[in-house]
Amino acid sequence: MTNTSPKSVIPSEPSKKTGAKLNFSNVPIPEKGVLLGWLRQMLLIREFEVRTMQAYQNRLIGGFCHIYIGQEAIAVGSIAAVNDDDPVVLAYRDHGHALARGMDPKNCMAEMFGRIGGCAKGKGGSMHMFDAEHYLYGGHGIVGAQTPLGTGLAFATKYEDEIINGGKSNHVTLCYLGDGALNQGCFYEAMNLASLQDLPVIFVLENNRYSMGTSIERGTSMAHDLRVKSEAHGIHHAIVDGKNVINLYQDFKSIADWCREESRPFFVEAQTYRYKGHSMSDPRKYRTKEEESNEEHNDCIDSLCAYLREESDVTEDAVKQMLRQVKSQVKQAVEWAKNSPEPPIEELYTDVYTDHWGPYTGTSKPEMLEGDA
Amino acid sequence: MTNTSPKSVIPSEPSKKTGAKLNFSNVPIPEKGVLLGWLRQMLLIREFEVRTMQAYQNRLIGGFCHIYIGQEAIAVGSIAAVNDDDPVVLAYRDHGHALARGMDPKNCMAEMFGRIGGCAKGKGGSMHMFDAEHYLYGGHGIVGAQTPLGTGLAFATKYEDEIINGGKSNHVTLCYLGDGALNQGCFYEAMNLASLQDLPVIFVLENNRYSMGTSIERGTSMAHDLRVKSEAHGIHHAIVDGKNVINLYQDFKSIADWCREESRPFFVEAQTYRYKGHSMSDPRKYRTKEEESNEEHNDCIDSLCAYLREESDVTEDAVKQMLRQVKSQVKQAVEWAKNSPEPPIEELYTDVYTDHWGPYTGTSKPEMLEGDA
Amino acid sequence: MSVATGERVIEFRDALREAMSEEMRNDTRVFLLGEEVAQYDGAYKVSKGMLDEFGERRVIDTPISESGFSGMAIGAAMRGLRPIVEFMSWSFSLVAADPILNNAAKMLYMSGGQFGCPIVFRGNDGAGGQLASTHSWSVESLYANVPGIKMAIPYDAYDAKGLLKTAIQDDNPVFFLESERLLSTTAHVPEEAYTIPFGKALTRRVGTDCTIISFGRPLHFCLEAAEELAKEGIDCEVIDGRTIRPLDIDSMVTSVKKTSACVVVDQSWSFASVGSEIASQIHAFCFDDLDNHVYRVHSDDVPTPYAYNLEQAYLPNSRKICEAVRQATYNA
Amino acid sequence: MSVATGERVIEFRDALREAMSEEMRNDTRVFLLGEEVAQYDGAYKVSKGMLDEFGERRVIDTPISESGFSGMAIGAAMRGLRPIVEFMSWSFSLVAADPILNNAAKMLYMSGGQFGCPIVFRGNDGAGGQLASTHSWSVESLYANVPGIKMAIPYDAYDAKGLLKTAIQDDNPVFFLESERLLSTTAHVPEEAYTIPFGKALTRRVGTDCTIISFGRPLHFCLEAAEELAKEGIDCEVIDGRTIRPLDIDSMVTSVKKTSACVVVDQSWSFASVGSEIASQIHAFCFDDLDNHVYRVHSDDVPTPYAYNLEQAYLPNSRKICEAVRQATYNA
Ligand SMILES: Cc1ncc(C[n+]2csc(CCOP(=O)(O)OP(=O)(O)O)c2C)c(N)n1
Ligand SMILES: Cc1ncc(C[n+]2csc(CCOP(=O)(O)OP(=O)(O)O)c2C)c(N)n1
Ligand SMILES: [Mg+2]
Ligand SMILES: [Mg+2]
Repeated sequence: MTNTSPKSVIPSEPSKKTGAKLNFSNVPIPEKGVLLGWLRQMLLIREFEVRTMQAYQNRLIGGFCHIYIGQEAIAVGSIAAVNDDDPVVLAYRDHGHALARGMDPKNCMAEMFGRIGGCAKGKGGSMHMFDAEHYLYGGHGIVGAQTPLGTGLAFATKYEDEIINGGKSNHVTLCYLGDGALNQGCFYEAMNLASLQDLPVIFVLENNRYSMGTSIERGTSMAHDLRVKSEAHGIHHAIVDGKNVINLYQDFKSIADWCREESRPFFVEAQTYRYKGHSMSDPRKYRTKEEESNEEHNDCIDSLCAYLREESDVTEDAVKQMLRQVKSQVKQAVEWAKNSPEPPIEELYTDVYTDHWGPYTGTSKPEMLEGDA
Repeated sequence: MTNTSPKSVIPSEPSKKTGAKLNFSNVPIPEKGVLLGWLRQMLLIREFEVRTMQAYQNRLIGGFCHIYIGQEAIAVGSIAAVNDDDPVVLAYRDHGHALARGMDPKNCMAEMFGRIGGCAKGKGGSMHMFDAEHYLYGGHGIVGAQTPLGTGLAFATKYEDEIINGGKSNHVTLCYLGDGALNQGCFYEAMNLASLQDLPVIFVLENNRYSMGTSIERGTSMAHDLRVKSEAHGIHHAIVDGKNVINLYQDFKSIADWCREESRPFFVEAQTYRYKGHSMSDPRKYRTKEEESNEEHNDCIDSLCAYLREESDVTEDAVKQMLRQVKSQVKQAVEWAKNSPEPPIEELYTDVYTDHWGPYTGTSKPEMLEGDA
Repeated sequence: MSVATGERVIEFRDALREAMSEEMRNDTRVFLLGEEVAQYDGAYKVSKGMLDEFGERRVIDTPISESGFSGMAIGAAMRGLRPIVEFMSWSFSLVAADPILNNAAKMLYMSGGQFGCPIVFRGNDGAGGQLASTHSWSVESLYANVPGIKMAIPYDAYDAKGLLKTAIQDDNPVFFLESERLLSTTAHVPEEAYTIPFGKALTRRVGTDCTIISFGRPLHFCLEAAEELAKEGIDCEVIDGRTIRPLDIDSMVTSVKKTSACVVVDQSWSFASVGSEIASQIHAFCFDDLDNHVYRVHSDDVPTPYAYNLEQAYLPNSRKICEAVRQATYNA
Repeated sequence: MSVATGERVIEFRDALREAMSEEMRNDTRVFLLGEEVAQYDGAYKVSKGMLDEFGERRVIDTPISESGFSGMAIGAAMRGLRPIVEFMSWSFSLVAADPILNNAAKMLYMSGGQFGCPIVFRGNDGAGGQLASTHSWSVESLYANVPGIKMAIPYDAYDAKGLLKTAIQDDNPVFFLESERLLSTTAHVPEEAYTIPFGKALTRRVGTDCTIISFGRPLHFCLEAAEELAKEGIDCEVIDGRTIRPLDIDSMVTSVKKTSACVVVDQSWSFASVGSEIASQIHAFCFDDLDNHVYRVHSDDVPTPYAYNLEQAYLPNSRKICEAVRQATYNA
């Protein structure tokens, strides 16, 4: 790890459309306390995911469940680089981002347990972490579908800042996607719209090299140089090391500041690896044990720990203690989630419309909307 | 006009995916007889379209109707460069291609008149020119929808040639699209699939600079350099002058031969202009009269005539005579179409399934499929 | 039969524009986007002049990217903006089926009530004149299956304005289905602002012998048919459902209980349609009142043909409605 | 009740694979494509081992591009190839709604009979276990509205094989809807090749008091309910429609004329659904025979919730079916 920045950013030529020059400031490495905060977040996510797998095996969680272990640095480093009220929108591998964004692990776990204490009252489950308080606009299950939403969130902040509030656009949206989403047409439409309208959205590609069992080379043309995907829409790009939380923060800070200032989109490829299977049922036959263990040896948490030991005199014991705290926090979250009641059956009929609705199943008469909407 | 070729091809760097080198042969200019044939085709298309507009105004044609005048060289030059049994698939501005491909103007006109003598028995209309005999797989009305079909046709010829017939892939598919289709996600999916599977399909972008009233700069990012769109998928590209039928032929011949040989896709931007409105109801307020007349002064038919006069001693009179013949041919087509009967009402219920179907409108019992399908 | 009477007569398309413009004046969060809505004044001139009044930040031309711009608008709606998305034709909404049915319709539910989607999708629905198979969709039966959306179909200029204003003010996604064939028709529309509530049907003709239920353009054929049938002594009640979701089945049931006969006219295909839904519900709630089963008139169960004579044969019309009413009442 | 009896018992997923493999052996034009169908053996192992037998040119992994690869397959079908397109889930087919509904369904018609589309789209349909709103579609009611497609829903391994073979041999586009919940269930499947005709319903239980009509997975609940009701002295006839397009309404009508009572069980949403269609038709054709109106059992008219208890409350089940039958027969 080094402290020059933006280390891993490979900026494209200035966009022919905007003529803007990428001129990144040298973002300093934050002080120890902040770094320790990130370490805690990454440990929290990893521990949370371990317990999630356990709970899934114990049938406390149903449906599809996607584990973020290995990719923690991306959520933590990128979200640290934006403001608390900047919108964030996700694909379905979303527990890590939710926690990094500040969601209480209790609500996140309860959501997966299908309990009323969940962030979406148990109606969304693992793939749908929504949290209005933290400007988290959901995990989304349809591959690629969150990318036009991301463009729309950026459209909205700009519209609010400029048209409604009469000021200068001063938000930036983080929109995450997996490498599999590169193959969905709507992503190209989302990029085109963001570019045409100069919208401040960062498309964060978490390239973990597989979409389910398909290695990126098999599913995506030009997999060896994905910058062409955004060049096709005149969007600046960068390739960043997805395992180095400090550099991720620095790079995203530069990029986010640039997007906010210039009101332009950006495409960031964060290179990473998911340690676990695609979802809970994946035997991972499509990759070798060697590849997996190589990747696990270059671990985002280990390397931050090493940095903290070497550069900031953080002791092994301090880290262990932090881990203990985190473990107990997650354990409490699991307990809390277990004790959270199932949603009452009436919840089936709320949130369908903002008005009252149902019950209705066909032959019975539907209760009509109350009022005239 | 010149006889060096590929004059207007601006080849990309060799694709990093295939490593293939573009090495175009020097395609000779065909002999006078062939050029005269192209002239006749272009005159035919233009005259046909003039009569189409007339018939539309006279309410002999209904629905949407899109006129090809100004772009004739593209259909004629590109289709001349492929084999008769190479598949062709189109968007909805499709009369010109149908004629260039060899459809009888009678059937083309009768289709628009909604008569049984139409190429699709009057069921498709202007936007849906289908002709199995000429390997014409339709005009298609949904913008961009024909591009995955084009990929599929190329998939099919390759599969037939190699898997079913055990030989070498030796077809190439021409898939046309307008600049508006560059904004549809499915086109990117179509390119990605063609690239991944090494399919011999040429995506022919007829860039007439407008999609309805939207100039390409307003609807498409990177409009000044569209090559990036195909580079995003590792697909070779070329920009060609869409008004020069000789160069178009030469360039497409080189490209088609290369695609056939290498079994790879290609992206060709043919720069052109539509003289008329988008469809019959368009007042063309979005562009200036100057722009229009400048473009009309650089006309594909005029320049071929000039070339033929200068290089091949074709007289003004010979051209006039040809025009007279063409006019009478189109007039006959209009007459023929007028005399072609309306489809009998039973045709409403044919071609829904290959089996027998209908009539059925709700309360009556549907006639069941005959046999067990 | 239109509702208002008065001096001011305007076209259907003007009524739509007035609804949008008034709401945009009242609420900065409202904006319009779609293909050709700004500089071109709209493919059918519905938004004519709106660019001039509201500027290009609130009247936005989009590329041909229905999936992308629908998704974009939904994202914006999640933050509380109130987009009006114009589909040049609902026929082109199929490429946007995922965002409009998976995101707009379910966002509120999936998020446990945190993020709503106050959005209007509007545009031409139903066959125009010989637009052929892919451009002639009546999407009401395709989309009405999906909970989480509301759906309105205006009958005339008066309803167009009142229902569209309600749609824009609604906090839920509304699918607003206009007929290109009606855009130039005129009706009395008062100067004063008004809205029309969703979920309340309107009796467009009072009668005693048979209830005809329909929405939007085919209602005009129903009223024509009713006049024709009156000459034969069959007195029809014609009900305009106005909104399909919510559906005012109560008013329909009340009418059928009175007339004991019912015909449903739905311009979309018959199978698994709005028409089959209403017929099924009428049968359920009027089982003891009906003299005969409910008859349905739809477009034929085939793709829409281009040829004029075939298209005419394919669509619902007053002749078919008369026949259905005669059958529904034959034993009365 | 399954049809065949015999030695060989295999899983539903194996039956699907046998159908595809047999057809691929018989006809080189048949090939399989979809996400993870080759190297991964299929997300649900339906195509397990097929890559080994047929090679990567005929068992093709596609990127996550449902619109692109559906369109590609349709293009290939226009030339006479016979693709089988696997949707990992029909829930993901919404992004491909345009090619499957505008192109596949209408190609033959638009081209005046010149280019058909012999293609099968298949995959999981209906709620799995807690997959939540976007991943739990029952698309039968959404798509059955569209003419030009056929639609089949297999009940068990025997039907899965026989119906899928018919689908692959059919010259028209077939939407083949499997239930993930049934993939591991087993049934007798003979060694010998067989097909099951489309448009012929099967009576899975003979009874005299009430006809229950359903398709696919909910049929299992219907049969459960019938046993339960038998104890109360209500003897149900359970009819498996097998295909929704074409629909064998004749067999259903014959049964209802006998029992005078009818319940339709359709796992999709109620509004404008297959259930409403069948109810409407039964009412039309059995108007004088029914003792009571047709009752319908559907999933609730809300997006699919994730929470286990809510999802259970949302789905059709034998309790709800029993209740509906009791109501439908209460005055018999
Ligand atoms: C449109 C659509 N098609 C298919 C799926 C099934 N699916 C869910 S995740 C996934 C793989 C996505 O991989 P990637 O985008 O790389 O994200 P990662 O799982 O690596 O985080 C697939 C195919 C889906 N959810 N949506
Ligand atoms: C998906 C879809 N959206 C909108 C339309 C309406 N429409 C028809 S043609 C057209 C413009 C297309 O322009 P372009 O692709 O440049 O082709 P050109 O008309 O110039 O030949 C539009 C918007 C459509 N047919 N399909
Ligand atoms: Mg991935
Ligand atoms: Mg154009």
